[in-house]
Amino acid sequence: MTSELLFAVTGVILFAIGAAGTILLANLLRRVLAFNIMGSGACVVLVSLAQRNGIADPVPQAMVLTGIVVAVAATGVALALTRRLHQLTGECETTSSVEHD
Amino acid sequence: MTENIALIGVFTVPLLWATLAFLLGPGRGAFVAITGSVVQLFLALILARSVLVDGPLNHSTGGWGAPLGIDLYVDGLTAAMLLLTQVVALPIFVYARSYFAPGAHAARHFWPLAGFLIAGMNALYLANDIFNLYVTLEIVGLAAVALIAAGGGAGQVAAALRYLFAALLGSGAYLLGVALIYGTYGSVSIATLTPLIDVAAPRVVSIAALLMFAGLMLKSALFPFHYWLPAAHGGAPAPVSALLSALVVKAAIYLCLRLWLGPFAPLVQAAAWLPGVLGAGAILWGSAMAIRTPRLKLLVAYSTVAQLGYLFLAFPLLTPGAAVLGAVTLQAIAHGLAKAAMFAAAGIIIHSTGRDAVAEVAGVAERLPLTLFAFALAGVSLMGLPPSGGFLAKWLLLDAALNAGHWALVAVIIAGGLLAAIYVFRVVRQAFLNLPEELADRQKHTGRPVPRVLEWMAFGLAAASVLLGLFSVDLLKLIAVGNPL
Amino acid sequence: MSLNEFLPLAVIASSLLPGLIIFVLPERYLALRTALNLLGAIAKIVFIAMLLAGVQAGEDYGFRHAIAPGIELVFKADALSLLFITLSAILWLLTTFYAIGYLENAPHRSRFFGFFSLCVTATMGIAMAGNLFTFFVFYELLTLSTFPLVAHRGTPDAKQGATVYLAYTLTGGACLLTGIIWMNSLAGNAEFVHGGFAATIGDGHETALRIIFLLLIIGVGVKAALVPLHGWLPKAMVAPAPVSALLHAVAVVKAGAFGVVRIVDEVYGAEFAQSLGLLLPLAIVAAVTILWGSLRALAQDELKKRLAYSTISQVSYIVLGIAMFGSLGTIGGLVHLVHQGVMKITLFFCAGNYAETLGIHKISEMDGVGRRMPATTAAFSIGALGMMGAPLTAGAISKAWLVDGASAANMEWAIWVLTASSLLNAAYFLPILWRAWFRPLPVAWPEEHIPRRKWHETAWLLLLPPLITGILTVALGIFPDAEISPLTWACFIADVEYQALPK
Amino acid sequence: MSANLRRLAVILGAATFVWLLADTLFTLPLPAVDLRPLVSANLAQSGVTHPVTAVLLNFRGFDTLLEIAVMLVALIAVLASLPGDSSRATVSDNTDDMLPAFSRTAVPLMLLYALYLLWAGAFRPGGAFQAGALLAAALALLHLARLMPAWSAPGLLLRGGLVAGFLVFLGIAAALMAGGALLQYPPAHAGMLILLIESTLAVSLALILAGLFLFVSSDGGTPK
Repeated sequence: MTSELLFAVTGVILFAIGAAGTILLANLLRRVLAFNIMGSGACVVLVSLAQRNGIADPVPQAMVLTGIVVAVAATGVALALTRRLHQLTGECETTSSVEHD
Repeated sequence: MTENIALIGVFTVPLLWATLAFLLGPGRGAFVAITGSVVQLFLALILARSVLVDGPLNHSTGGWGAPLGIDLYVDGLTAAMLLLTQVVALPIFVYARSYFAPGAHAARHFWPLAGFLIAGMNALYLANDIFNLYVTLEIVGLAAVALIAAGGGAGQVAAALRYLFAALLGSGAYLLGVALIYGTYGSVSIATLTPLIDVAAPRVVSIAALLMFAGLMLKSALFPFHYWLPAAHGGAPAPVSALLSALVVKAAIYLCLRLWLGPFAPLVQAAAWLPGVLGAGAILWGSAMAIRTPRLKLLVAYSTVAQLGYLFLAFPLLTPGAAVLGAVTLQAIAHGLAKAAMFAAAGIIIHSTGRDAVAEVAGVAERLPLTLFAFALAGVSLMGLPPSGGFLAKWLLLDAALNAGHWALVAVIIAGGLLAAIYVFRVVRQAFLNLPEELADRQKHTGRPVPRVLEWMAFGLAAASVLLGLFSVDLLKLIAVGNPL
Repeated sequence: MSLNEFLPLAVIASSLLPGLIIFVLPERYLALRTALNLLGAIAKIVFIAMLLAGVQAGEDYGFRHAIAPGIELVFKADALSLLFITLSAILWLLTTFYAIGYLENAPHRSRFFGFFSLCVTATMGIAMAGNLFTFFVFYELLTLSTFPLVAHRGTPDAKQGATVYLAYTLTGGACLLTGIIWMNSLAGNAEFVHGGFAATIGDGHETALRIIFLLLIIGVGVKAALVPLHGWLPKAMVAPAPVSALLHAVAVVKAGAFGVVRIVDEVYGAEFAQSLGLLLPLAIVAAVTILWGSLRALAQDELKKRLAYSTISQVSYIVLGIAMFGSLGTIGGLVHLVHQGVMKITLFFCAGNYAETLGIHKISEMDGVGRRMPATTAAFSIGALGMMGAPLTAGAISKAWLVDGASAANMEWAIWVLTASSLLNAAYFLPILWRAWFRPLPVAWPEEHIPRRKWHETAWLLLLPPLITGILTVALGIFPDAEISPLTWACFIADVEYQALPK
Repeated sequence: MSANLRRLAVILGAATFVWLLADTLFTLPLPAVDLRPLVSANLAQSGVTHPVTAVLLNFRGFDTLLEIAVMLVALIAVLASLPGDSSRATVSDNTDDMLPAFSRTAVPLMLLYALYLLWAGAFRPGGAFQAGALLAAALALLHLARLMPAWSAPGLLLRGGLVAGFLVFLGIAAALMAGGALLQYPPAHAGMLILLIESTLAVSLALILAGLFLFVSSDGGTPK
């Protein structure tokens, strides 16, 4: 198998790990990290699959650049909210109760 | 050219006024927002008219055209959703202007965020490019999260975070799907992909489709992915809840519909029963929770979970030749109007009683008749009773289900209507009770006087959702333009 | 828009518009509100008079509005609808007078009269509906607009009664909706026609059509209070007297009975329904309801409750008449639709007067009330005698036709049912009359609101309506076949329905 | 469902997902559409010579426009999430002098390099985002070195800086409707316009990225 495919599979694995983390972890900071891993996994797949025959494709690269910026934005929001929650409750985990007020 | 300007304006105008509102500073910008929304409504009407007359419309940004560039595409469905968004947004903004107390912390960044939210949705309806759709999804998601969290207590921030992670998980899955599609076909333009994807497509395409649908269902809070919605929509300030419940969830569902009927149509027919089953689950579960919760806004939020179920319930009926798309879109529109009205009314009631509790609604029939009337009218549409838009949609759905011999769907739709009646009248009949003394005294302190404009906005939205049921010929004609059914 | 399109709309608008305006009127605009109400009621009667003349001259009136591709609101003012709307319109006018007197200085009158007008509007729509879709639209509108009136008092048992009312009617509505959509999927959005359209659906669907019939009858049976779907009616009596009078004696239950007529005669058609073997079960249900209602009425001490059960029993006379295969029964049923309305509203008016004037709610409190309120009690007595079918009252006429219908359809058992019911009526009405007229006056009335003055047993607005309907009851009994009496009109309808005048 | 069971289920699910997906990737045919020739064919009219920049700001410029909107939304979201009462922005007393000394020399170099990246973007890897990121890093460094206070609620000037890039981009994009379509650059002026957009974007992005960090650190961050 080509190195691009290797990258692609790695991307898939990263995505799976990240997704599982985002679902399972309780601590919000860890979930933010997990989400970033997930996102980068998707980006790796996007770039590597697109250049399976070796030659770089600028379109997915540009899209990945966009994806990264979007991920940065989301991370910023997530961290700010986590920090706010920490100020209010002193903890970094979301309770799952709906009635919570 | 006019329709092209309308097409571009419908998302550039809100982008502009959102930025201006931010520039003006915290709490400012209501005026630009409302002015802009009037313009948007006008543009959306121009678009709808041109689609109805000259058929679907395509706009290639940068003049390159797909697959190199990004295309924007308007057909009847798009035009209808654009109309819904502007029609709901305008009164809700007028409502919000009087709802937020001056200097309220929740209001400091409401206008710019709301502007980006609307712009993101309008762009989402137009984009004909699965990667561009990803970006629009993120605008909508982040703006929504911020609106929920703004100036709220721990409960709101926690709800916002839960929603944020649900949204991120969803868009992550969607993005991987896009990556796989691009890797397989070398394009992200829906127009380019649709002819390429057929039943013989490699299995990776099915996986990609699965990822994208799963992500979107997570964002649209389809049962059992609804866990984030009640707290988020029930906890936010009333105007925000109205925007989220009426519009934002619809955006993700619209996208499901687009992909379902468009590029992935050859792959999904086999799995059509799945969204149907989940939709049925949503209707029953959401209604059951709405019947039980003691909090007023939470009741309305759970009713959203239930009502969204109808939209997915229809997926098994979306077979070529059926007019179900009209019914689905009509349900989306009717629910949008009704739910916005209901959250607006709930906001007023809570504003005047000072407590978010169904038990405290007693006496509202006497104090706020117009608000209660709005709540009840919206309820009529949610229950699917005539002559509301919800009724017409339900009628069309039942008709389709019966003709297709799907008796289970018929049963669920009928049952859903009755359950809705239970939770709507839980509130209405409570409102007719005379207010007990002790509550009256307490509410003197907790409650605040209600500006009339709030009541009229709620009433207007509710009335629209009911009248929709009497004048839908053109709307249904519009929806039918250029859709593959 | 031609006159033939305009009139049906005008009939609806003449109560809809006043209603909507009244909603936004502030509580204190008493005069304006009253003026609007009466103006609407009178205008409606004028329009209906024009319709009556036109229909007799063979004109046909209709209006249609497409609300979605293939779905139309259709209004038709045919002979049958006119029978119902004329009754409702006249009684609405009287009840409006009555309600104005009854609710003097009561709170929330804007709300009350607003929804009151909406109810009448819904009744008009039901009467003139030209297809099942339209019928359903207004049928549910009636449910919704009645709810606030039942809950009007805002007491816990008002809330309770309203909840029960909704539970029954909305569930019934769901059955009706299923049946209607099913029927439409077989017959397309077919419109009501004399002789029905179900027969044209063709063979192979008999079972489906039987199930649909069941669903539809359950749907309308709830409002018609057929046993066992009658549970809401006694509970709904918590509503103010005018509501009980107009709605639960006339509009709501009659809407149900009227629905039965439409379904049997103009959806299925009597012949086809008979051939499917649907009429006999219906007749049996009606018979059971008649007896059960009368028996339960015996047991009630609360006056309004007893009247409510009597309503349950009496309304099924109509259903029984329709279920008898043959024009005589149909005529009997249709005539009773009108006569029962006039008689029963008299009784409810009087009951309201007793409660308002002397605070009497129980029959055991009615001793000697005849001497305190002679006029009211006279009206009450006429209504009661009419219910028993005493000669020279409207009741006698309809019962006579029903009996003839029964024997013509050789359903002797039905005759026995009718006789038994008459005896039961006597059994629960005569004691009341005896108490009222012949028992000595009590030391004090429960709570006397309106003191007696010379020639003035109670407020005029409360007294006049029952007197008028009482006189009407007698008039209908003495001149049954006047130029334009319910009877002649019913024969006119049966004529088009069965294409043969009854011998 | 117990936590462990749930964990197990998710992990197993993830594993099967990887297996299923990877399996399909090995047998994946080459794409039917190939954009590379299209890109190189139109590079000449795009106004820049570096294909990625051409895609970012011209071919798929609409993506980038919305992406800036995402950044702005994120920034406003961060501002909205701040507690209402935090307007005090303090520089705590300087503890060590190592970091400040380093930053004093590093920051000017970073500025210089950011300018280079911005200019280079036209024909080789680089551009507004890279430049902006570097500038933001410089600002963050200054704050960490306690040479610059954290930012409190932004004044008009700062707000202007934050949105300038987006407004310019949006304005040009809309103005280009004259050419028939959103963002339809006239080939003659494409290069100049893109440079204008990129330079304002670089500044705004720098401020936004820095803001994500500097606004949040304006409050103590300790539980009340």
